[in-house]
Amino acid sequence: MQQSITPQHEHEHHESMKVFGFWIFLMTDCILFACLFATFAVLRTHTDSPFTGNELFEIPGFTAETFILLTSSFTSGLATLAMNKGKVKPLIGWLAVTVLLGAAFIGLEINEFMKMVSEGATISTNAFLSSFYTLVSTHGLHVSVGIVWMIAIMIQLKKHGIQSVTKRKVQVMSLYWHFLDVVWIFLFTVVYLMGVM
Amino acid sequence: MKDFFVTGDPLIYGADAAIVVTVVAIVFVLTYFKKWRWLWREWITTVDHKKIGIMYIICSLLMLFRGGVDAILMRLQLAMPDTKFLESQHYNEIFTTHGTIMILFMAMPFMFALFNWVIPLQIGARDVAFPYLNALSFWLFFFGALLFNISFVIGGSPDAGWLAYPPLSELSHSPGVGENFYIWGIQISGIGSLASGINFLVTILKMRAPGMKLMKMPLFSWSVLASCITIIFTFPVLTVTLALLFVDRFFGAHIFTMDGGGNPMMYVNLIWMWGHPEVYIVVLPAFGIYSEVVSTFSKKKIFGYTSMVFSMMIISVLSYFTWVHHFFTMGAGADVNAFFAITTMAIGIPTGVKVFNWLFTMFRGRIRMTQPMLWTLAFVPCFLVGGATGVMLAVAPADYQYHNSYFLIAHFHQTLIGGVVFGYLAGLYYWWPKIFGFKLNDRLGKWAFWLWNIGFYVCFMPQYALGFMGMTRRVYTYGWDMGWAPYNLVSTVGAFLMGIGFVVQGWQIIYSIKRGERDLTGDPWNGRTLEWSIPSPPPVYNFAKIPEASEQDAWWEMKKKGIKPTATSYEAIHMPKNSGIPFLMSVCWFIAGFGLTFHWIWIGLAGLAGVGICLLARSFQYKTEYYIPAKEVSRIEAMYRRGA
Amino acid sequence: MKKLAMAKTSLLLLLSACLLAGCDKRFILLHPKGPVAQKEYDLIVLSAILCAIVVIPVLALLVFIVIRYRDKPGNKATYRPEWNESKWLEVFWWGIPIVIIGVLGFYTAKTTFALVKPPVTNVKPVTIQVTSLDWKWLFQYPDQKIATVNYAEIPAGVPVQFVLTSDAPMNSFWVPQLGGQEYTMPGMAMRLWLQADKPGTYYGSGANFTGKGFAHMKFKVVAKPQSEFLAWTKQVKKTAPALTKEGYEKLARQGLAEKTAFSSYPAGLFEEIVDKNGGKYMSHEMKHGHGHMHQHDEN
Amino acid sequence: MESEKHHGSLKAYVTGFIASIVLTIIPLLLVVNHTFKKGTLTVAILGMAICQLFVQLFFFMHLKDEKKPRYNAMALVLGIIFVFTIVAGSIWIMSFNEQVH
Ligand code: HEA
Ligand code: HEA
Ligand code: CUA
Ligand SMILES: [Cu+2]
Repeated sequence: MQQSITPQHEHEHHESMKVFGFWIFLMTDCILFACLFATFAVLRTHTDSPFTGNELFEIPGFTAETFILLTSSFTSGLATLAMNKGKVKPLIGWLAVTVLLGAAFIGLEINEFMKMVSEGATISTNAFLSSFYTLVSTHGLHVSVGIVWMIAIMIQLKKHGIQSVTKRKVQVMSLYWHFLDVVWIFLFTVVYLMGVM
Repeated sequence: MKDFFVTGDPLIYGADAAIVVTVVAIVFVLTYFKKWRWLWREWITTVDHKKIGIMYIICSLLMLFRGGVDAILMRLQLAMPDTKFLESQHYNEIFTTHGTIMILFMAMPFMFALFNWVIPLQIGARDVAFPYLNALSFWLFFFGALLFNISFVIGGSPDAGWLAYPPLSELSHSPGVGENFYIWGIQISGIGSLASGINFLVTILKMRAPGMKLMKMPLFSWSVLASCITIIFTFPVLTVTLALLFVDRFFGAHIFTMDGGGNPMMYVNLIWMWGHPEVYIVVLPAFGIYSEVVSTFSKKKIFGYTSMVFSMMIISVLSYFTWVHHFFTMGAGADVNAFFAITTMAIGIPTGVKVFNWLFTMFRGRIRMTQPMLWTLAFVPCFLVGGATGVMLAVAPADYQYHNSYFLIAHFHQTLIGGVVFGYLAGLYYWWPKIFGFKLNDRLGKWAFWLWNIGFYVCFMPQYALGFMGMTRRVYTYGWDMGWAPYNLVSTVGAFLMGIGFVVQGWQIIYSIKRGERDLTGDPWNGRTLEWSIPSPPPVYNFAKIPEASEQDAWWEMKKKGIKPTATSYEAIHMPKNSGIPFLMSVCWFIAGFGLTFHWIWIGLAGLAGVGICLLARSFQYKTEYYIPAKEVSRIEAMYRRGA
Repeated sequence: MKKLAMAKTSLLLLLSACLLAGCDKRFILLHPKGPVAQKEYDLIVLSAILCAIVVIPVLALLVFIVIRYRDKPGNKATYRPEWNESKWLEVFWWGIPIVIIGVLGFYTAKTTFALVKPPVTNVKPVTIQVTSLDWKWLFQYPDQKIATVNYAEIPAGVPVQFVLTSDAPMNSFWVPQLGGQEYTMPGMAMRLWLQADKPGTYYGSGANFTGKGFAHMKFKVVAKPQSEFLAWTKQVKKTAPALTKEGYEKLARQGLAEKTAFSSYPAGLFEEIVDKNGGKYMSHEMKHGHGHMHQHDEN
Repeated sequence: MESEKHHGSLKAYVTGFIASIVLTIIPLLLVVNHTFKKGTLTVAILGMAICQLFVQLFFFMHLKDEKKPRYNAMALVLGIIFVFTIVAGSIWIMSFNEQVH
């Protein structure tokens, strides 16, 4: 880790340091979600019919969300592969696919929320729903931020091509995206599957 | 308007007037001396860790003053319980702001100031890993603190205790904006603290001078590493806890409310998952400072280096497993209480090891009674007793008797003042000459030292007694029949002594700026670590040439071997450019926080949009660095050498 | 030298505080008046002694070292700047705290589990349901069906099971001479065992901050011989007014209250309070309204 | 993290993707068909989620390609310990709520 300090080395050292810093940030995000999960776990029984997970969650809906997000994780991986081969066009292309899948996911989620609200299940109905909405929408917010960020990176790739800075940005971005996928898997399991069990 | 400005209390009108006068004076001075540009270019946009450190120190000392005035007001009321010097409401606001400010806006920035001053210099680096992020951290802290502090004159201060337990802090019982200020003030500065934690962790792990293995690293750097690890894994908990409280208050959710199935105890559980480690976050760097100071002023290598490192890492990780000791009396179960009682006591073991190692560093050394050393020596007995009463509190069944009594208040002031404040002051006196190039006056320093110390015991020893007499915390008045009054009176006298000590310190700084002993060597204490190998104050780039540091106490070894840090030829140096975005982004956060506090949704959203724009703007910046040419470096170096 | 003086003063202060504490009756924590408080007191003493065993020698050592190794001309004490490790010394001071914490931890765990049970088992306990309100205390006697505000009477020598809840922010129910406190939490019904050995009047207070009127949430616990206690309940039954539903609602509103007694209260009031503040989400059975509550077995 | 060849191959990504799809479908089917009793089922689907976590970590996030010293892995291990502490600890401490009745 103690690189000798020549300028070009220094530059790469800097970029790799940023990736490491981002990894640490992801750890803090893990803790953040852990707290939300803990809160949800404590409050998930604090509800009455008809506002139980069993009655509210729709299996086709959340299954579709899951597969979309899984696929987008895969396509963001393909984007990195393209980048490592030095191909800008496919890189941007795969990122675009990822963005679209992310947007579809968000669309479905908003749709799900609107349906639930129309059935009277709002964030202020009871503790179970409060913790449900905070947990799920925190994840959704992360995905939305990711979408905006990814678009920004696509523009930068157009402008600057693949170089050490843009490369690092794509790397960091795809870590983030995989991470959100992992979080969703636990949401899928703990919130939805265990909710309809 | 009547709801907006706090009205009806002469103390507050006084404060209003003081604030207006100060602001006008500052604006006038800046304009008169044409300093606005200078302020913007040299300070507001700076990414230099040394300057950021100075700004942290200034804010932190101001906050120590504010928190101290709060303390003095509380003590005055408690000395005369029959008078209505402070009404219940006012008293409640004051202890809430006192606790919050002292821990989050005094101790934390003081700590970050020392991180900034010392870490890059001590590990032989030119700056921190992410200088831009570092500036952002500072400004987030600054505007978070500002938001919290204006609640005092606008809207009303929070009054539900420094940890704001619901349902007391929920809309149902605190309908005002005070708790919103609390949430956003801490939230905004908390994001900054988290970023600093990541920043310094990466700095220490990735930016050490060549040859500096982790197990050769100075102990202060180790302590910062331990503290950062704790920050990284606990501050997100604070973020979530406050966010959930906000969701309750803003969206009418039922997470911690009494109705709708909310569970207020979950808040207590979550906030202490952060709150307990937080006290170790602030005390670990103090431990690091003591290690440096003891070794330097005993002219001896630190004793048991490996044990010191391990004990800090153990404390850092173990601190995550003890949080329930703050609510044993919730009665979560005998198994839960027994488990957490034992993990809590266990922290005494590594801490004890550190105490012994400090003692044996002095043993067979040569002790110089300088100001940093005085504070260090005063720390040992104070923290020993405070730690011991901590262990007594950890005895769960006994805690059923101490909980929320003045016994607890005495315990934590002993650890917070005796451990943290004394430590940071030792660090301040120790590194001051490095940053400013002159020492702080000795005679005034000794006065301040004795006032603080005597004041401390006079103030807090009687509080143990009050605890045994059954006096609970957070009461603004009490009857005469319990016999509490004399002890409270003595305690108040002690608080004033500490206050005078602080005033003397203020004078000491002003006096020393004019007449302090200049330091031209860069190494006024005969130091042992790399920061003493460069001139004081250090040039922007710190090290003209990155040193080799293959030994523990690298600079000491170099001096022994007669190696000079100067070089004959220099290379161009790569530096980060200044940026105004951190400041602007923090202003946007401030606007967002302010808007959401008052439920002015559009202002809140506008602020958040501003934050987003700043983030994007930064993302599109590619030329964020510049070179200092080799010629310039050698010019600066020559200038320093001439000065020396 | 100054250092020495300081350490001496602080020690002296501590010692005198302890000594004072020993003889002065105002130090109510140190004069337990019941078996629970006694057990806790014993632990306080034990932990203080165990801590003192380390703290006092370490303080003495500090004073010795600082005097002996000061950097002054002509100091003949050994100076060994490179001497920085010693296996044995380190083992020694990792070991000492471990042993002490081991001992203390053992007794802590033991007492923690012991205090879950009633202090004596051969006497039929009395149950009192405690509700903390803004800013007063309501005591209900489910066996006698009477209620009081801001004072409670109990029979001496009989274990009392306080069942604690809150219809306001979380408070803490504390009668130091009889034993430690426990939180009163909305939606929960916690059990705290206390017992007074002798008749007397004991100081009680709320210990967890609840806002403006918190400082005034003091109450008295009066312990009386069994017969007098029974007489008192009869007296209340006969002479005091009844607590009605509306009466309770008025009582629960924010504000202070005087000491009062009630000859009766609406049936199921306590359970209703627990239920409406979240209790109903915490247990299925209560929802079905059995009325009884088995609280959990914590001290 | 830094050098090219570490960044996985198409094969790794495809394997990872298929594995994650399978690990999603199985728990879904288990739940829909009420295959086990509630306790067993919970353990089974949580187990599957944890497997999926490792799939993502190794196939997508290239955790094991890190050079020494493996700070990323250390941070992750510590993170997982704390995540577990937060969730399990909270449930343990708060479960007294269930005993209140
Ligand atoms: C690092 C943290 C820190 C520090 C340094 C301090 C410092 C002090 N604290 Fe604080 N304290 C807390 C953290 C801290 N405290 C916390 C967390 C709480 C709990 C809050 C809660 O319950 O929510 C608390 C609560 C607390 C209480 C209990 C209040 C209650 O429960 O009712 C008391 C009472 O004596 C007290 C006293 C003091 C005193 C006398 C000092 C002294 O050291 C202060 C010294 C004084 C100065 C440095 C100021 C100098 C200024 C002047 C001389 C100007 C004089 C001006 C005028 C008189 C107008 N503190
Ligand atoms: C920097 C701050 C700091 C530090 C370092 C500590 C250190 C410790 N604290 Fe303290 N604590 C606080 C700040 C701090 N605390 C605050 C702010 C609160 C209250 C917050 C609030 O409610 O508002 C609090 C509250 C608090 C409680 C809750 C009490 C209650 O609410 O009822 C407990 C209970 O266990 C506790 C225990 C301990 C222990 C065991 C240590 C240990 O780490 C101490 C270890 C040190 C030693 C033991 C001394 C040296 C050791 C030796 C010489 C070895 C041999 C010694 C023995 C074997 C005894 N603390
Ligand atoms: Cu409630 Cu049985
Ligand atoms: Cu603690």
